[in-house]
Amino acid sequence: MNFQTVVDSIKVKFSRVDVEHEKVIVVPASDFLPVVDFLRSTLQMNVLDLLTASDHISENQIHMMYGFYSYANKTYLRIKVRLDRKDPAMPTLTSLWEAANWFEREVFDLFGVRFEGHPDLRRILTPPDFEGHGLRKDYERPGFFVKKPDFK
Amino acid sequence: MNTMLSAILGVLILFGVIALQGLILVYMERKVSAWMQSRLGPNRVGPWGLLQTAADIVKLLLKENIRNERSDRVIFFLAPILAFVAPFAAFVTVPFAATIGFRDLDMGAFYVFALGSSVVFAVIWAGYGSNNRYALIGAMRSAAQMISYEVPLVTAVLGVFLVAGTLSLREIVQLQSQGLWYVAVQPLGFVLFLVAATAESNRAPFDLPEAESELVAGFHTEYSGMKFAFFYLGEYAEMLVSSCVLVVLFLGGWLIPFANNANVPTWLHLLSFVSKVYLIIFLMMWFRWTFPRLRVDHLMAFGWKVLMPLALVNLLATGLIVYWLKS
Amino acid sequence: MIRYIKDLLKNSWALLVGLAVTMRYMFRPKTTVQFPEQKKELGDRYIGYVKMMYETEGEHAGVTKCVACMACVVVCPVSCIQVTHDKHPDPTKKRIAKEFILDYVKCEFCNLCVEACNFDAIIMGHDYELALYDRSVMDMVLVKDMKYHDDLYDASRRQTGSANRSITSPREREIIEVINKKEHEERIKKAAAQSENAS
Amino acid sequence: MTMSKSDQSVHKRSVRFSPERSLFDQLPAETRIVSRRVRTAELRTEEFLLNVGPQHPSTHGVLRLVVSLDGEVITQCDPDLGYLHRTFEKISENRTYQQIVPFTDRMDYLGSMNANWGVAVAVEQLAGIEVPERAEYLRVIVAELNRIASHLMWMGAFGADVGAVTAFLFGFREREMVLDMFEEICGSRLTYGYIRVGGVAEDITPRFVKLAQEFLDLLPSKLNEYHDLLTGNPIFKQRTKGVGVITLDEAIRYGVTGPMLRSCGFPWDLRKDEPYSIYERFDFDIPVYYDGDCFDRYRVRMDEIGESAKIVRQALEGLPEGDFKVKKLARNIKPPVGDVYVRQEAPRGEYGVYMESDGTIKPNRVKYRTPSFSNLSILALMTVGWKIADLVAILGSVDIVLGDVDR
Repeated sequence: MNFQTVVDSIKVKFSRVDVEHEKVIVVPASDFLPVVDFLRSTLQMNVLDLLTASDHISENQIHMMYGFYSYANKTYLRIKVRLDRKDPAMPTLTSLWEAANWFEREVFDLFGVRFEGHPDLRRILTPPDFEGHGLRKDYERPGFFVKKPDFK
Repeated sequence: MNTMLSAILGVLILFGVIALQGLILVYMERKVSAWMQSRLGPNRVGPWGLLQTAADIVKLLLKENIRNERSDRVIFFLAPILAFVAPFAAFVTVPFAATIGFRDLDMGAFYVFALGSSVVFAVIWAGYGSNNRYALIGAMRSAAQMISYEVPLVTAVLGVFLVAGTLSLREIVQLQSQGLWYVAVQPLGFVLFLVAATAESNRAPFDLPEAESELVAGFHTEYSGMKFAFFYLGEYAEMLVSSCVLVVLFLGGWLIPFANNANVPTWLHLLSFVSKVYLIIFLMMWFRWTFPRLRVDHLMAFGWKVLMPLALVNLLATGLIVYWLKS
Repeated sequence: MIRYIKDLLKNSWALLVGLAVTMRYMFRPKTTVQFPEQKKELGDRYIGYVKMMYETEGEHAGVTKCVACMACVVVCPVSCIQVTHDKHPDPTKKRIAKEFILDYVKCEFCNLCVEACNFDAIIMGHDYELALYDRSVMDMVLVKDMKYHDDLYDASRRQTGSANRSITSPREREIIEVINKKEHEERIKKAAAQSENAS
Repeated sequence: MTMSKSDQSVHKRSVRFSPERSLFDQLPAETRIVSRRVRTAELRTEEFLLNVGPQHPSTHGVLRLVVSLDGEVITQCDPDLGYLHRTFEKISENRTYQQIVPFTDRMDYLGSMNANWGVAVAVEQLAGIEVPERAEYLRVIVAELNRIASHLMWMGAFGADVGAVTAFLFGFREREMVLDMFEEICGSRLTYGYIRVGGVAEDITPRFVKLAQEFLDLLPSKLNEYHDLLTGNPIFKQRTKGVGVITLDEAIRYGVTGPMLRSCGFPWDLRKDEPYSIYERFDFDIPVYYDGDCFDRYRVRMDEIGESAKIVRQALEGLPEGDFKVKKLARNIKPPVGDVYVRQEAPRGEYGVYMESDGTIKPNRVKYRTPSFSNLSILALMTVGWKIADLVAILGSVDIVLGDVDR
């Protein structure tokens, strides 16, 4: 099963899905859960391999990037979801894959994307009292390293 | 008055000897472990690194004594003392040579085992008193371990007592000079005793109360300075006691193999005894640097399902044979 | 019952096999290298301190090879190199490094600067004892102000150059300037005095 | 610190996540037999919280585990990460494509070669750079040697975790030989930065080939020694067999990859199943075991050492002449706008680099999908019901590198 057949079978069911370039399809946020469910149940994409985001400040968007893989068919499919930069939110995938738990916590931590229905949405890499979301482009780091410690 | 003075002198001599043995054993442990791991071991302080342990002791003496604020002051203080005193006191009845030894008790063996098992109090006090969770887990493990290994330990040596017909350590050695050593008579008992004694003195692979990869340092996590040194010394003293008892019970004590022991100078007897003890201690070190650590429930299972039945079989067989020989 | 005894014997044998391994190693030659006395042979490509190269022959012998082309500064992933330039004494060449400062607090020994250098001015030295007592002396001055020392790469004469530590954001620069101005001046004075004493 | 609210109770989990059976029909039957064995103490006591780490001898770095204990039995385990979070993803956004490579060394510092390789391949795919054949061979050689070094070091550390300290030293001793080789070719012993965009940093030397051959000749006898010392040891077997079992569907749901997945009976290896670089030219096997416990993870890794040695031998024999890197590579690569995701089989599992280019000299976003992060997420599930001593063994068997987890 190659990429084209996967895309074709998705497109039959979901008309609003676009192909961005090879291996990436763009799915609107409202269609995301049904598409994932379809992938999982029909196309045997049973591995959540990648879950990350990227900040596109010029388009005022945050792009969620999901990577799904099928051990049975050896097909890799990446799904891109465009979110608004202001208060981005996604449905959680933790009910389908436990792997999503930590990945989503990481994206929440570093991008501030809320995952609705996540059982345990805490910061994971930065300390609990950390302010801001580190991987956003407009994140300004506070001026620590003011002074080099004097070890004399 | 005279007896009082001689007693104090004896205690001082014993303390000096054991402290020196402790130094030597720490050095030996380091060298043996290093050689087994294809390293060199300490070789910087003094010739061949001989003064390394002395330097460590000095460091420990000079170290600040830190006590956890919420620890139990009295118990925290008493635990290292007991940990050293109990095995130390057990030396009273050990016959080092035909004429060297402090006091020969009728119940010598019993006395040694009783003191050996009282070390568990020190460990539990240390674990409870230092108000540290790792220490507490170490103490709990220690309690369970000591109790389950006390039984096969004693059961294993009962065979020897059956054969010898006495509990006095000196008499047991003298009996061995007339015939075979009891290691030949009781080979299974010897192995069982060796294993159980290793467990009894908290040595790897049975070092669960300390278990440095799991419990940081187990029951003595919170100890530092001289108190820590006392635990350390206590461990080696207990190893010494166990080995001494093992040598006395099974390896003929001070006797020299294949020689007429009647007209041999005392210092040779002493040398023979010490070298046997060190051989056993080397065995224990060899175990420690080869085997992984047991888990606590496997330890229990090993104690009750392997050592205990074997010890009972040994006891039964010995009893039957002794009965058959006598009748 | 038979299985119990069989297991017991089998396991005891396995334990003995393990004991044999450690016993064998007791008597084998040891692998330890006694560090300060014995040293391992380093490969030609070993990465230690960055070393500055100097002209060895010709009119300008003893002058640094660095022409302040900034290739290393640009390529450095952690921006730990600071180079200022001056007019080269040789009229055929344009520039020469006035100061070449490498901050070893930041340096990650990736070798990219050496590969970027088109003039073979810097190489990776073989010194690997990098521990120091003071972080401020880890900004090492490889070339110092117009003197074109050929002996500046000398562990005993490491100079401080903290006045030129690289600062990334303007905000930090402000803060540092306010707080550390005095300290910096002192250090610069000290460094100058040291270099005077030495020369 | 509040404990995780996610369902730690195993019974609830099996209701919520229905396992997929379709895939498993293709797999050997043994995989399905292993079911989760949850053991609880017969005597319920008051639970207490034990804080393992961040400073603890066997957390392999700065990891903190908040463990609730019932006696010695673990009822809940909550890993707390981030003590080694050095923001490499953010740093990578502010560096040119070539400058990223030295930072990746610091992520998985025991498998640096693979960490470099993933980034290099990602940039090459983005910018359309063709790598010479010799460079590919050299990359395979160093990556496989690095895998051997990593597994040897892991073997030692795992031995130390279960209490066999001598194995620790033995593992380090043989790893040292590999480090000597790496020092010969790239000058560093830990953070190599050897695999660069467009090839490798420098060509190998005759001394490297000699050292490699000596090492490969010596390795089998040393492996036998490890087997004598650890594998056959009944105490070691007792400590690891049946401990920390995960089933295949659990492993897949948690995104577990690498030796941990292969120990669950699934012979999945990217080198074999989706051969990247030139791996399809080599003859090697994928070790697979079926129990998914600590002992099988150990055996998979020990067998992989031998298989990697095979690859290195073949690659050294078949090493072609030619360039070791692309000549005339632009100083600042400007790939076209686009994104790429590269997956590779690192010593710890699947290592992925997601890279987004916006047409400038710096990437817009770099994401490192590191194997340790995913593999560690299953720790909470694996340790529940086991003893505190098993926690150490299980954590050791995951083979985490905290630099890799926190990045």
